[in-house]
Amino acid sequence: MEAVKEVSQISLVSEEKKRSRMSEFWTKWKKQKTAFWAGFFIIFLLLVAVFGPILAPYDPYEPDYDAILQTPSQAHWAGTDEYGRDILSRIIVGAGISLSVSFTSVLVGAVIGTILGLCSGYYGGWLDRLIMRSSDVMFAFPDLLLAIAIVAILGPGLTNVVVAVAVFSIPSFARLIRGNTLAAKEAVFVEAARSMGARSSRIIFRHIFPETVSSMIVFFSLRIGTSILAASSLSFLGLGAKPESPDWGAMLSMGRDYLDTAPHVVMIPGLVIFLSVLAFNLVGDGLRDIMDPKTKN
Amino acid sequence: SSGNSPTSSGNSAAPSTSTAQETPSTKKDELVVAVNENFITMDPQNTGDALSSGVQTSMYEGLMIYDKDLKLIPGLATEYSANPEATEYTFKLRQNVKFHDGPPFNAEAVKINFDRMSNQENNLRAYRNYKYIKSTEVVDEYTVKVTLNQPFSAMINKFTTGIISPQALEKYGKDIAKNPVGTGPYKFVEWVQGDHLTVELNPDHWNKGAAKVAKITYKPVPENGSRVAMLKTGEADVIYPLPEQQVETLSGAEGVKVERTPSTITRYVSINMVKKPFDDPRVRQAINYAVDKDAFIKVVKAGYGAKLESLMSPTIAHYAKQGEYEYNVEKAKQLLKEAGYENGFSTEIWGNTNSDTMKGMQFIQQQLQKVGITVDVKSMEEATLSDEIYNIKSPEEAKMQMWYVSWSSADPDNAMRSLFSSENFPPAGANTAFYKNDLVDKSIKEATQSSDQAKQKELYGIVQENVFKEAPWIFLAVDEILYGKRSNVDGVYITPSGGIYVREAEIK
Amino acid sequence: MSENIIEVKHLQTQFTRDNKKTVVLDNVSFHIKKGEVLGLVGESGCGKSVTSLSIMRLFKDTTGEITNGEIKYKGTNLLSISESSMRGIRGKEISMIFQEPMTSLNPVMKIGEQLMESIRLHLGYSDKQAKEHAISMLTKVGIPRPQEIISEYPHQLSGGMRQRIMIAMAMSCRPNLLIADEPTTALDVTIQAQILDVMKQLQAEEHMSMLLITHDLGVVAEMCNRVVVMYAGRVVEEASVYDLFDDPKHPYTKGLIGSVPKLGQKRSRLDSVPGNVPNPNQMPKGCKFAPRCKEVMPVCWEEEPTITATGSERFCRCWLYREESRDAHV
Amino acid sequence: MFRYIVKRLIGIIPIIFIVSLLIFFFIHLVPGDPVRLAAGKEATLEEITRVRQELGLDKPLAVQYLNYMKNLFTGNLGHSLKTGLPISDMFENRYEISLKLTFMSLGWALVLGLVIGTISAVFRNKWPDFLGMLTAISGISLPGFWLGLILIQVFSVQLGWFPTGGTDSWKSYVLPSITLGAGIMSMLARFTRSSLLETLKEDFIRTGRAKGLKESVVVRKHALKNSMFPVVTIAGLQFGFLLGGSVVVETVFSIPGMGRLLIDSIAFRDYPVVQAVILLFSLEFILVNLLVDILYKALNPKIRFDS
Amino acid sequence: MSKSLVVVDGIKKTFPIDSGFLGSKKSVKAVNLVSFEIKEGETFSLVGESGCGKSTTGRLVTRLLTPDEGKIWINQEEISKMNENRLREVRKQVQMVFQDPYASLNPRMKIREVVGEPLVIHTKLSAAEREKIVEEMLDVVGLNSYHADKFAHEFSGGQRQRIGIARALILKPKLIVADEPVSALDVSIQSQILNLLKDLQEEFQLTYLFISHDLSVVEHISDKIGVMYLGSLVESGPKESIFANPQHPYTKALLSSVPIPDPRAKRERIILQGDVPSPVNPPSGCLFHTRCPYSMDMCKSTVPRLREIEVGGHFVACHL
Ligand SMILES: Nc1ncnc2c1ncn2[C@@H]1O[C@H](COP(=O)(O)OP(=O)(O)OP(=O)(O)O)[C@@H](O)[C@H]1O
Ligand SMILES: Nc1ncnc2c1ncn2[C@@H]1O[C@H](COP(=O)(O)OP(=O)(O)OP(=O)(O)O)[C@@H](O)[C@H]1O
Ligand SMILES: [Mg+2]
Ligand SMILES: [Mg+2]
Repeated sequence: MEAVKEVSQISLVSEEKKRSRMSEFWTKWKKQKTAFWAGFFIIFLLLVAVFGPILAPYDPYEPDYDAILQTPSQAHWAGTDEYGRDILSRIIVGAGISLSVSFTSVLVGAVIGTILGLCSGYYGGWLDRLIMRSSDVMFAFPDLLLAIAIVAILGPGLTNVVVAVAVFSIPSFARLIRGNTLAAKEAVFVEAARSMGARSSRIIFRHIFPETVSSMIVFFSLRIGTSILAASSLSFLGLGAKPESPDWGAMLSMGRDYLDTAPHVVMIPGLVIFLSVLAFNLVGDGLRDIMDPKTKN
Repeated sequence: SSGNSPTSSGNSAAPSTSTAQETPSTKKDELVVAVNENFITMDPQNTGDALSSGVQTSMYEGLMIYDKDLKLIPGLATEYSANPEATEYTFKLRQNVKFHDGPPFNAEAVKINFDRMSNQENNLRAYRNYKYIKSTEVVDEYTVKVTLNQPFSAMINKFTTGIISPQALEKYGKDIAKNPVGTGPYKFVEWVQGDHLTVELNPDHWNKGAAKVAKITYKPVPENGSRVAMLKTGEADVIYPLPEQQVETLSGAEGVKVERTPSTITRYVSINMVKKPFDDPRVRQAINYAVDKDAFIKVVKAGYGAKLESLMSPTIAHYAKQGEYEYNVEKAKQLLKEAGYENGFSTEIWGNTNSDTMKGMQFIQQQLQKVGITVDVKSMEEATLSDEIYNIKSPEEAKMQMWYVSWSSADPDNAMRSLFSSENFPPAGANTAFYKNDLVDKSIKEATQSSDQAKQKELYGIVQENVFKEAPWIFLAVDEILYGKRSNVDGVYITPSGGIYVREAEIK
Repeated sequence: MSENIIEVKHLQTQFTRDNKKTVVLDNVSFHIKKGEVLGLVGESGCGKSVTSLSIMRLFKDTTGEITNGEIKYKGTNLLSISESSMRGIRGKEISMIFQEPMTSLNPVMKIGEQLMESIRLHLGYSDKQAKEHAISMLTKVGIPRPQEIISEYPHQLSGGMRQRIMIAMAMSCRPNLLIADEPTTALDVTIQAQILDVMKQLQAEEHMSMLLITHDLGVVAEMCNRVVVMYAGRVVEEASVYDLFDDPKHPYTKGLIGSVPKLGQKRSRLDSVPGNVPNPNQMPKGCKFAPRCKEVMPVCWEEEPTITATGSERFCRCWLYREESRDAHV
Repeated sequence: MFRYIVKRLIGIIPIIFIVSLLIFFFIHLVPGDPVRLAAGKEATLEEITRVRQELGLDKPLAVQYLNYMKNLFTGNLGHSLKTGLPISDMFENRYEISLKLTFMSLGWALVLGLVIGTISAVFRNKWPDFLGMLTAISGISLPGFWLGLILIQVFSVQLGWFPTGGTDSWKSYVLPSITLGAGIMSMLARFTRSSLLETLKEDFIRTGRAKGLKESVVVRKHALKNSMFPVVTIAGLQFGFLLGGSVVVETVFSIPGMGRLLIDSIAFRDYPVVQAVILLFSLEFILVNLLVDILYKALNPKIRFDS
Repeated sequence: MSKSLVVVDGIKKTFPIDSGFLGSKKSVKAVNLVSFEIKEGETFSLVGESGCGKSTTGRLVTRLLTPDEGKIWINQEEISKMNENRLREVRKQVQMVFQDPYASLNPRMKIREVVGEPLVIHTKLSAAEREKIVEEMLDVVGLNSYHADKFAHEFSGGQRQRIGIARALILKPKLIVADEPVSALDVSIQSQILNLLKDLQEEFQLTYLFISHDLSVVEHISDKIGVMYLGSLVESGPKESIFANPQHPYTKALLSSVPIPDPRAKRERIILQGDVPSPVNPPSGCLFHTRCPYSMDMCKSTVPRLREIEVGGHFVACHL
């Protein structure tokens, strides 16, 4: 009788729990006010990125030499650029380019960095030293030189931006994951798995890797912000996307000559970049808050 | 001695904007010139970039001098004569000229300098021109005779190279590049690497009183916006170059003046004539018709510039206007059709990573799109670009199809021989269009061998006519030199070739 | 009997988590007499620490708040005085020792400085006097080389030493009441014996009252005069130490005593209390102990028993004893 | 301690060696020909060959590397291909400027970062926290050159408070250091906040409160110092970043620092200068990290000094 | 009597520690020349204060650590130098239960996966077969299949420890090394687990290496006891003999320090002076001499050997 009572009580709990793993996240997420709204903004951005070509009121590539550098107006909500192209349309279509560039590059960086970090942290010894020293060198190595080399090898275009930014991301991810791995390696349940006779591969992927996922997600979202900035800095140095492409960074750097005469050409893409990066950072921060058990109140 | 009274203050501090009060440059007797790049060397005989030589003109003088309009005027030589074959030049030197470090300027000094440049071992940039010198003779204290080993009429333009104090050459050796000592109106004070270079008025200059500013500081300020901001705040008194886009804002600003001069800089797209479909002159002409030069100047150059109506700037001697490929999309299409490219084709255009270049390339892309030519814009970092273009073994190997570029030259020889003579195909030279025309080759050669101005004019005319007709380029524009000054600055000019002319500098 | 130094009445404390309020202490009442050592025992999470924090009003940076009750210290209700008056009481009138000697000292501050901080604050001593006082306190708690120790950092000392420092710190302003929250739980038995020894001595010397929180019945038996047993945020039994061990009343107390393996007592099986402490958010409706109770009756599921006196100075919260006395305890 | 430092210093040598090797071959693999760039567009083939010989760039790479290392070991960084000047001369002034810029950026970033971080932590989840963290996140979300250009517009052109750039006085450094320091300030603020929040949960903070200390004393005397260790580490790491990461800021504010020298030299394929700069950066990066380690340990009483 | 399942002979384990700042290498002698023997079906307990090397010994026996010196046999097989592959076979026989019932369960795995993991590693059973065994096992430790789909954090400490025990039992091992399995639990729960461990021992003929710092618990569960101090075994023998007739002064002090939950219990307290020395700089001679009330001169210089003082295997390492 009593046992039944206890059990039924627990099963009740578990039903609730099962349903709640997502909804628990949701409740917590709703409480992260800034991150919550930033998340909406990102979803909005993603929608724009996907449906950009449909949404854009004008052809983002179509010049109109009779309407150059027009300030925002009824016809052109964000004004026109130096060729008379509609800036709003360019931003909308550019969202897809900018976001996919940063997303892909961070993804590539994260995958490689995570593998390196896991191996480095788990096996230690010379492998660790090799990977860590290499990442030291990477940190000290000028980004620009690397970017030039990559552009030289791959030719100009978006791929090289992706590769360049990905390469810059690798050491950071490797370090982060290594740190997490070192901590997770000491966890008692990892020792328990070893005592059961589990192989290294099982320990790494089944036990350690999941431990690193949450900080990876957090870092990932923060890093997307950084990589939007990095890509636009590459444009600033003339190493980014194709000049005509409405990539945000390119718009920003091409427009900087007009800061005085037609500030909207710079300010609007700059603002869009700022807001997007901010949103990714806020979301990253929010995720960190709810994923890191330490910061639980 | 400078005739400026130290109390004639306040004029640059006057502008009503609250900006300029304290900035050091507003002290009346000092001029700050902001330019867009770093200076590389102060050895006038080993200088390749316009900016370094622009700065050097304040300290160094050649036997001949370019004035602010790029006219040759007597410098350290008061007069000269050449034989008709253009192989012998005799100079009468100016007397009572002293180098900054003391010793007098004389024929011996000229010889030492010329010998230095014509000696291959010294590996100087100037060797390129002075290699034609067979010998330099000191006729007397103030007369030198230079004998060339072959006729070279353009040589007179090259005698503008600055003359270095032999004593300083002795003293510094290679380090003369950091310690310039010449005869010019300004003396070298200091050069802080990467930061600034300062010169002060030379009280013993032979043309004393022409320059009136006690001190000039040259500063590299690479970012356009910053340079303009400096002019506005009064941190800089002269800025060059002034980006076209910024002119408008500055024109309204108080205390600031925008100056324009036609430049020697031609802006064009070099077309690889070896490559299909550009081997067909109709295609090249079509492209020329397809590009609206007025729009180019309006959009890319913000309205500052002139259409390029020959292969060089009208400021250069023996310029012959050729008219223009008037913007005509129909005609372009027609020509393409005749050439068999009714449906257009795809090609690529190369250029460096400057934002101006990228702008220009995009413009070309947009224009050619209208006649069905799809252009892929590839901007490459300068060094990579030059590697791709010049480091090739034969014309067939060249990957370049179109190259958006500019060229600046001070004399017709340089403008034509380097770019259109068939001996100058890369890697040997800069004829990146691989333009080859025997008549043109011959005319260029003959022109260099004659000191007869009329004949030169005729020969160079032939060259210009042919080249323009065959369209190895998209002829776009002649840049305007745009520079900004504080309105109280006088007598400072940027020459059409980008030199900084301060021989009459004055602050009012 | 002598007067009460502190009286806790109907104390209710709650925490907020995920917008849900959880009552952690409910209707907790007890008192400590002058010079008496009161033991507070119970399982982990039953609210022992929260009780002590409530007395000290140390809920900064947590979601905890006291929602009801009264804590009378020498006649004044600590819950109604201002925060600054409360600061005057903390460390001077009532001081506290915590469980974790390893982390309860500031790792980057010298021992002496940490001791002198409260001496200067509460006793208004000069630096020199404060230092002397600190050294004398260290001597009292049996620290060798006190002169040197004061300029050392906590990490240079062992756990036992650190706990002595904590004791010295707590005693340095001659408090009337010392709250010791599991002072020896983190220590080894031989060290625990040393520390308990020191505490017992000092308590007797200073004739100080003490609230000793522990879950170790052995420590209670050794140190305390009177014991309060808590379960799930409620006081379930209160008795003198002898009564409690001789004749535990509440089934929970009985189970607790029976669960402990005792040295020299050869039993092949231990009595044990089945089940677990209920989750604070899913407390049973009636008696909180009902699901685990061996003597559970139907009424236990329905209604929570009140605390009732079962003898002189003895109270118990259980339906088993409601016939014996139905007088509600204050 | 001495032995520790010596050991660490010796450990630097192989890293520097690897870095130099990497850089050397890497930069030579990147397309581009310094000779062509040095000789100019009009250069003849003959000229180019001559210059190539003079600069020693005609020799096999391995030989060039050996020569380079030989020079390096005698403390000779070589001469710039572009200007012909000794590299040490080119560094002199630029390095000083870069250091000034770095220290100023780091300085205000530290002060402001700590203040914002502390305020945020103390008032967590209240509006000062919200404001502080928004500032901080904005700081890392702004494209550097955008921020720089805007600062120039507002503070130089419109208000005239600071010069637009240059290196004339401390004022010239204000805007660039703000631009450069913004990101770091943000990071420090965030780190300070989270570190302080962690510390405020520590047991010894409760001990301090139980003593009857004022909250301000608890934060200042007990919490802050304990929160500083991770912050110091971050600050140190960022120092390395600052030295190398200032290219954009140096460009915008026309500051002739090491960053610009590096990109100019890269653009020109001025191999010796690029090598020297990167080597210097790597060395700095390593040394600063070493210094941070030492400082960290020296500041932290938990590290024993027994002999 | 039955044969020996575990034989430990003179094992040593030293950990290098990076004292960092000075760069000087130091080391901790965590386990120093420890020998003991556990018979099949018996419970051998290691007691001692924090840091004395109990867990390290436990890890050596399971070969989570490799001994620097000495030999370990399990079931007549020498495992101290065995390679990973063969070790995996041995590990089927030897399972562990850990002190911290929360940390030893992967928080991201369902209980079903946690308990079934040894089966995944060592058998080729299908998921359904595994599930069946897991549910049986949960039943054995007093849980049931309702619990299988939950995560560790949804359980109380006692339940988690039951899960840990179920996982250790699932391969039907011979030896269970239990490293302070009840120290983190409340007394009321602790007694449940102790009872469970005893029941299981009977049911499955288990052999325990039981590690604890609590003498009362040890007395309750063990057959034999080893007392450790600073990495060394100072006294070992049958439970009765040790408790009735402790020989080593440390054992005596330890016994007398245990608080007895009886206010009327009167006894002589031996209160030791000073603290446990640091294992980095252990004292010379007898490790205990710094705190020993009976310390003699020779204790400072000579290391006492473990000698048998009573037949039946009561050993002590003391000069007295
Ligand atoms: N800061 C807090 N925030 C939320 N809940 C808390 C907090 N502190 C304590 N609690 C809750 O209050 C209840 C009582 O905790 P308390 O610390 O008083 O237990 P305890 O009896 O001292 O246990 P232990 O023996 O483990 O110290 C627990 O359910 C706990 O979860
Ligand atoms: N991996 C390790 N690296 C360095 N030192 C270690 C390591 N593991 C244990 N030690 C040291 O070895 C000694 C013995 O540790 P061990 O964990 O075996 O003690 P224990 O008796 O289990 O203590 P506790 O009761 O605290 O669990 C301790 O001084 C400990 O600091
Ligand atoms: Mg507690
Ligand atoms: Mg242990």
